[in-house]
Amino acid sequence: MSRKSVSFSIKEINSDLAQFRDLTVSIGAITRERWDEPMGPSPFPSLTTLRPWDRRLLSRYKPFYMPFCDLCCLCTYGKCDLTGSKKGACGISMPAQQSRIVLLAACVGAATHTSHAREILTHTIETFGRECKINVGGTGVEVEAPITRLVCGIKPETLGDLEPVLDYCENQLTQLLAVTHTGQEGSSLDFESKVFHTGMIDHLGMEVADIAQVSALGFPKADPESPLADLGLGTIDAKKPVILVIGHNVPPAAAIIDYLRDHGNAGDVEVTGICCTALDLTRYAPKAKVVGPISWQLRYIRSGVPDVIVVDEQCIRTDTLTESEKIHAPLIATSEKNCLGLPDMTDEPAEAIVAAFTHGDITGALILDAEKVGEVASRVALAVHPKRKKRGSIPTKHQVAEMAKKCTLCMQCRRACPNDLPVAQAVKLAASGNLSGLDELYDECLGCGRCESACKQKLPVHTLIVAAAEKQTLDETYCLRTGRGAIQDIEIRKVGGPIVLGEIPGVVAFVGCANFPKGSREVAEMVAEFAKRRYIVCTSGCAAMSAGMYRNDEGKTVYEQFSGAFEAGGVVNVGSCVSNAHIAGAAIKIASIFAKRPLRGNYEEIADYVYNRVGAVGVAWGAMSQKAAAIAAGFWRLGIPVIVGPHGTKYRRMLLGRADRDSDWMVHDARTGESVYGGPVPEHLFIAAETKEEAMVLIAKLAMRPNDTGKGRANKLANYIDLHKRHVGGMPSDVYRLVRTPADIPLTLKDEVDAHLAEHDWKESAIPDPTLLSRMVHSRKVA
Amino acid sequence: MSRKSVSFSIKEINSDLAQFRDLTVSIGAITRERWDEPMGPSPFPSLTTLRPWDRRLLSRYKPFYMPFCDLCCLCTYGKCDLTGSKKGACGISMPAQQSRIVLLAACVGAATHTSHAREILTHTIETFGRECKINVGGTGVEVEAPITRLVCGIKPETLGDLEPVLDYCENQLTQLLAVTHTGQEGSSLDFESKVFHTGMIDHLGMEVADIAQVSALGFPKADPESPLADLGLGTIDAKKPVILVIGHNVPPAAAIIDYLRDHGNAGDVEVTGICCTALDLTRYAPKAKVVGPISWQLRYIRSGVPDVIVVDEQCIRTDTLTESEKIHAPLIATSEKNCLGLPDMTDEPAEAIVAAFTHGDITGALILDAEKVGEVASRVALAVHPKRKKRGSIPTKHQVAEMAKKCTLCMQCRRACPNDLPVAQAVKLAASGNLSGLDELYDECLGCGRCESACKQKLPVHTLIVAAAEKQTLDETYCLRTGRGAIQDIEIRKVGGPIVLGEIPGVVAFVGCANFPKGSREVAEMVAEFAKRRYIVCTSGCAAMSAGMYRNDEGKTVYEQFSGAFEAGGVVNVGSCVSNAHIAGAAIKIASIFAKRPLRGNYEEIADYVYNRVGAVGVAWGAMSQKAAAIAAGFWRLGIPVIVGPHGTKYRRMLLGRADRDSDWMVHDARTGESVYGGPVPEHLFIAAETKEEAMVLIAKLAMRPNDTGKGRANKLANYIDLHKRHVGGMPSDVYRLVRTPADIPLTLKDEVDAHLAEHDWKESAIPDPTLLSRMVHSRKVA
Amino acid sequence: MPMTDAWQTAEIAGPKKASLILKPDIADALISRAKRPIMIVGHGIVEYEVNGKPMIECLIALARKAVIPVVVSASTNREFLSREFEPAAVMSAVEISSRLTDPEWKGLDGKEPYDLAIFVGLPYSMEWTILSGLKHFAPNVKTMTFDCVYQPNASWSFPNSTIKDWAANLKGIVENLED
Amino acid sequence: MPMTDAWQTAEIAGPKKASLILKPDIADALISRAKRPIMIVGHGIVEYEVNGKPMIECLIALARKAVIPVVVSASTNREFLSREFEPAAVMSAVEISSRLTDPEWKGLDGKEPYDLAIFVGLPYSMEWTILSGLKHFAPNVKTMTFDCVYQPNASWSFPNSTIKDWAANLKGIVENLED
Repeated sequence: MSRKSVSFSIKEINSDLAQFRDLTVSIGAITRERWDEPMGPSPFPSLTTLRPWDRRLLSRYKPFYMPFCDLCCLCTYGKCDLTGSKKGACGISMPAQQSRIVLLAACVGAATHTSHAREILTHTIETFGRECKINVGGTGVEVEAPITRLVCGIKPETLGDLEPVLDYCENQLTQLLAVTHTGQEGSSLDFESKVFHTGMIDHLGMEVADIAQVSALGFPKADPESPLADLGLGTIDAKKPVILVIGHNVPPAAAIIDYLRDHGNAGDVEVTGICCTALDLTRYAPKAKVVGPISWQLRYIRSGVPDVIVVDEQCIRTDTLTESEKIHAPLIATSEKNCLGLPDMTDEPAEAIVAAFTHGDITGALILDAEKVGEVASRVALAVHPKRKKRGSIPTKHQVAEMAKKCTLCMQCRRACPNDLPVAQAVKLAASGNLSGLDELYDECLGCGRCESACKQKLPVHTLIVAAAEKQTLDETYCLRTGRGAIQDIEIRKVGGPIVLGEIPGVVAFVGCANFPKGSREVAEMVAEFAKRRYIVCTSGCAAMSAGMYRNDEGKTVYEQFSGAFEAGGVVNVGSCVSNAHIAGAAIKIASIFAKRPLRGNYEEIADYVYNRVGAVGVAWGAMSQKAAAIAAGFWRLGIPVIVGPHGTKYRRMLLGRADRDSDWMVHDARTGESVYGGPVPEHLFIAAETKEEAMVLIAKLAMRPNDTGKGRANKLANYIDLHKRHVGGMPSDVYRLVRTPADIPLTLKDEVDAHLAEHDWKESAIPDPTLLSRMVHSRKVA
Repeated sequence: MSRKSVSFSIKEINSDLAQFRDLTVSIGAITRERWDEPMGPSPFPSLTTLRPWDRRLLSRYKPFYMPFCDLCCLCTYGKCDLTGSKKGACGISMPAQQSRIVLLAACVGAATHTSHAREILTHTIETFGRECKINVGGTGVEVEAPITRLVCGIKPETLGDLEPVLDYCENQLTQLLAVTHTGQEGSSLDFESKVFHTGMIDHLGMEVADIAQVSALGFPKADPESPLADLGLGTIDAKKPVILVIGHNVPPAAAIIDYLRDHGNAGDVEVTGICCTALDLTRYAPKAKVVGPISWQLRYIRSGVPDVIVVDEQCIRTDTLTESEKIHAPLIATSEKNCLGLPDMTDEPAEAIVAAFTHGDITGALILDAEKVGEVASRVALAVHPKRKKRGSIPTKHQVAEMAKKCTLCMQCRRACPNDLPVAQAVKLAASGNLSGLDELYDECLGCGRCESACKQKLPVHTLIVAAAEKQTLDETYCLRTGRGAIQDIEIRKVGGPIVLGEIPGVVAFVGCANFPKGSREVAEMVAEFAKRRYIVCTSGCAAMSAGMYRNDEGKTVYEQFSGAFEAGGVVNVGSCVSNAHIAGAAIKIASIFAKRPLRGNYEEIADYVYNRVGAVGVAWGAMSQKAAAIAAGFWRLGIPVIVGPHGTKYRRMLLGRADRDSDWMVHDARTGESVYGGPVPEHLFIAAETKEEAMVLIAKLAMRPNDTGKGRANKLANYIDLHKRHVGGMPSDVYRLVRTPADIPLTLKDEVDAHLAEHDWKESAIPDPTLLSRMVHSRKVA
Repeated sequence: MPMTDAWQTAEIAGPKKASLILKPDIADALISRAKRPIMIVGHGIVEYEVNGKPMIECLIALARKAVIPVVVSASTNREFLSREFEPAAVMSAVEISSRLTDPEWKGLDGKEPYDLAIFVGLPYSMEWTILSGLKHFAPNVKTMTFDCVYQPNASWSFPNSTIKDWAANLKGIVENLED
Repeated sequence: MPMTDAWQTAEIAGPKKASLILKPDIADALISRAKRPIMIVGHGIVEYEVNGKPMIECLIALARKAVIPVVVSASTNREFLSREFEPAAVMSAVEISSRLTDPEWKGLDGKEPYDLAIFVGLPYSMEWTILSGLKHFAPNVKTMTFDCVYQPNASWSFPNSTIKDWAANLKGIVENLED
């Protein structure tokens, strides 16, 4: 917590030196006293302030560790073998080591968002001033920064007000990272509590980043009808000069748009993007085009379409320079965090850099000035476009077949494929001139290129796949709704009741990266399924793109099929990775705006509310990164369960509840103070599903909350049972645990459910007014 | 960099509201304008500000990567096989991955020191106020914070002035950690540059921590005659109640001393410590006793001597609770970073906690209040001492032999031993009643306990060793000079010339942890050897203890044999880990005070000076931790080479120069501007030595600098050749590369050296006025 | 490739690695010796055939002969139901595995803990990590895989095999049990 | 323990592991086939005997017969000098190994690059990491160890052996070269 932020006011001074009244000096702006909500118990919580809350959750959802390696290699006493009950040289046990690695990953993720937030904030303050007002949704959004209010107990009004929030994040992250040092924390549960803390800090950092860019860069402001943007390789006019931006920090990309506009070239150049920079660029300029998620990077560059490549930060292939050189496309790096060994030309005149690129003197440059990047990228694109002639590295089909003949079926490619795809078989088939096997791989391929690295014949295996799938790539003409940012207060007011009572069966957020078990399609299918079922569906980041990459029978993407409003059946793209803060923010706002719970510095009470009442579920089907780990942890601390795909087991542990142990599910009834059974809901806090089918059933199940009314629970159960019948077969075996009163039974399924209940000796129980916090008992009437 | 720190002053205001003159408001105190030195080019450098300097060093000392694992497991696309030229799913190559892990380790290390500094600073400010003056050496030390001045360009005067320094550290660490995220930096050399930056930040954090504690807690202030303190198991009066403190953050331990003193129990209780908390406690209270470095932890606890164990943070065995329970000693955890799963009793009355411990209701408690720790630990020690009767877990010799009979010679213990010690053979021998094998292991054993974990017969192998060595442990009665802190300006003025000219053959710092290849003895021997040779020898941290754990023929430890002054032949214990800042600080002060180079925000010039002129060498013979990695990196950026023991190869890369490539060693001659050969000095920046003998020869060699005068070089060569003759045999093969003019030839070795030179067609060359910075040419006369 | 390299190249094993099932009788002996076996079946089994028949039939035969309760993950359930075999439970693989690490858990029928868990058909890396969890934290449960590739974290695994060798082995396991 | 487990339990090998020297003639063939071998000897050799003689004598015999330059780390030098064998260089193990990763480096004599590096006598984990460096970054240099324990990062290594077997092997290597 920033200790230097100072605010003092003096009513009146009379002295020999001066006389004055009502002097106020406010620096750091932690407390501009314009907020009359009383301060809650935990503003700027330290590492252990919320430990009791974490321990409460962790006593219900005990970690199941799945070590990704038997060893610890973090200090030079090691490597240490921690198999089973062996201890390391520092005394560490395997559970502690696994949770320590989770903490390390979460710290990396949160540091990434926080440092990105700092970039954005510094940039916007430099451009628009510290006093630039925060505006995330005009009058429609009164609670402008729910996480900041909740965690820090402050109410930011200007960009400058966000600085102490990041100071706090940086301070906490430094402490959290220190916890991973050799010979610090020894308890796995304390590590886990710190993971939760890191997640909360991560959400703060994300919120600051998105608030700053939405406010200052003119992004859609909580707009349910934000424009649609083009998505997919097929939407790009390759005849024009094409600029590709990759990464997460939008200012350099925005500067390209500005430069082209200011110089009358707006229509002459295609500005295309991969990953979150693409998403944020369409929020800035909806005519920019989104190529796809990170997994599209290799295929798009190798196509030769981009004439200039501009990278900023995060989730950018680290071999981009090698790839850009292959297609003779100049590369511009724009972040101190990602210099790629390039010469720093920030202080060179733009003219000189453009000349160096066009003469081929350099293949890449580091330019740490967004405006200069805008100029150089634009001018270089225009200059090199005619010369490059879209020189790509995709072979003809005949060439593919010829190359494939070198394959020895050694299987190294398949053994290197994260999804164990039948790569070798497809290559072998191609040798006979039949490229269908390779073509079929395209849709499921993650574009990681490990098959190529592994190939003993040095075949460019990934390129072969892309070449075989040429038609598919040209067909990629989709769209997505540009990120709307926050949810409006009025939307919250409208849906708050139905959500909390269970009548809207849940809020499902599809977020995160593209490490999918079977390509993007499953995300699009799940989004459509739950929107049809009248859940509120949110999307963000790479998942928001994947969701848009398929069309239904009528040729519509989910963004065209469903509204963009935060309402039953809406598909709400909040934006890029950092926009995930708005999803957590919406849950918080339900507690605050709809239920009128005090928000300020009052983390436990709000989380307790969200956990027991707001049927939100996160799905990170292709979660890959350390950021994803941090984002998930932020949701956990708020009591929101997260489902990941099968690769998610590599995050090293699950947080699973035990429905079979009734004693785990006791809650306080706030009305009576009694400890009562609240039902195994939500049953898990973090779980990896093996298939899409399993995930869908889990989503429906994990959206249940102890507070559901009969009508609400019946609605949720109807979805759960229906999904189970369709995708699993038969009635779920645990319905009897989820029905509390006859009112919970879905009308249409009454006979079946009654029979099931009879089989299980079901007995009616009361619906509690649930809380995990004993201090909430009788403390107030619950909304 | 902290952007909020604000200082404004108003000369005169006349308005309707007020009139005043000379109002100054200063918050954050970055610029109390009392320092008239002009600001240099790089105050608060960002991630890339000093990249050109780093690249200059790295072009000379290219990393040699030794992957500690063939895989990357940092994201869930992985694990990825990076063998040879294979790339990961994110495109990363093996060199980048190795340097990325080094960066991650350095970030963990620097975060640990920085968060520790924050603890200390917050504690001292709470106790003594933000306006408490910094005082590290009274009038003897004018440059109070050389690293802070150099890096930040500020001149701190009060504790409060140190806060923006830590804000900057936390901000930079967050950015640096973000660099390790998947898909960020792709160039190994840029990772390495960021490692250097992390090291510099680490040194800043350490400086703040030690300045704060020296200033506020009354530690010796740059005192060459700081008192001697007892060291070793044999110095403890086990008949008294004994408190053991472990870790790095001294306030809880200091509070124990205070409580005992204030309650008249000062003489009744032995306060003993392990690791840096022990060192800092002797700076606070010289009658406290140092047990030994981290490797003494298991053996000391199992002896049963400690009645209460108090742990704070860093390098504490994470299984301390298990071990303390075995001997029925209450455990008190005192840090948010190390909660060990214990109940938080911070808000309980001391009385109640004492009772809970003495009644055996609890075996451990978390108490996050230093003063309360002081009271509880003291009272519990007095209360449980009579009951515990020093119940340890050390078996009798007969019992050892009986247990040893279970040994099957499966060799798992030896295969688990970091130093491949013949453990199994010793146990087998013990089965026959002969404990000499076990006894012999004691001196080389690191106390990690991995042999026990590995034992299929569940023998308490480490305990058997300790039992066999009972006599040795009782003989451990040594002493060390308590940490003196900074070096006085007058000392710098005295030795600056001799060092820069080479007449003092070098400054050797023995620092860091206890992961020694052959126990502590080698450190003590090396310290004595170089002190005898009239080098200036510094010690800190665990190495400072190890250095004191042997006696010469006259029964004296090195601290009794040699002076504590920073002078030729002195053995200067600066203090704990964080006191390492004073060693770097001394090098900087030579440039600043002796050579009068401008210091403020002028990193490159000062580092260039240190690199080319100050013959300093760091030796971290048992470097184990992430902190050690960060400390080393801070020295590298200053151009100070570091030698590690054989385990140091596990840090994943060396930074080695190539003496055989003349073109690598060109420097600018500041007088003429010419590019001239500067000789392969210092030859390496980071190197692991296999044996003590190799290390000693390397120390002598790496202390050479291009600026050495003939007399100085002759002195350094005489030491180098003599050490080589003694420990290697014969004349070193590279003397001809190190002799520039006949004046460089040691008089006593003239004939031999002449013969050697003749063999190698040696030609005389000029001694340059060396610099790596072209802007330094002709810019000023060099001291 | 060597029989005991992890099938996915990078999923390197630790110091403790699976023993090999080289012949059917090894597996049979292990199954017979187990007091309380359980089988966990993932969706991957639909892709394989054992001697011309869907692999699932082989598993059903085994489960019937050796009286092994079968736990299936979601989409696999229907495959069993359609063959008139009722799995003992539908549970996600991580959930059943987490239960197995609880020495107090008395099994799906509440009787006594399982001592042998047979895995088959999960995605390779998911099975790898789950088996790692059991290797470290379920010391009383032995694990076995019936996949055709080596899973180092199991107690026993087939080596990396050709489909033919593997099918012959699997068939042998079931047939021998009849004798 | 298995012959090809890393001697230090936790120093697990990656996907690429050393082939075994099971008989002297394998090593002899490799040495004979090498155009430019070099031997790097650490201080650990003083601890071992080969058939009653100090191991160093065996190494000297080998170096003489196969004309292999020997690089020694500091304290080992004197052992060689006292036996009237002049090592080609005294260099730290990391330094000579780093040189070997430079394809431009023409060797101690400036003639041409080495293609085989034989390591012996370094501390196990130091040798492990150094051999890892060469495995990844010196594709043109094959590496071999003469230690009695398995070094997975070498190109060729003895298995974990009894001293007796290992000594017999080593003796065989030297003797065969005479023929």
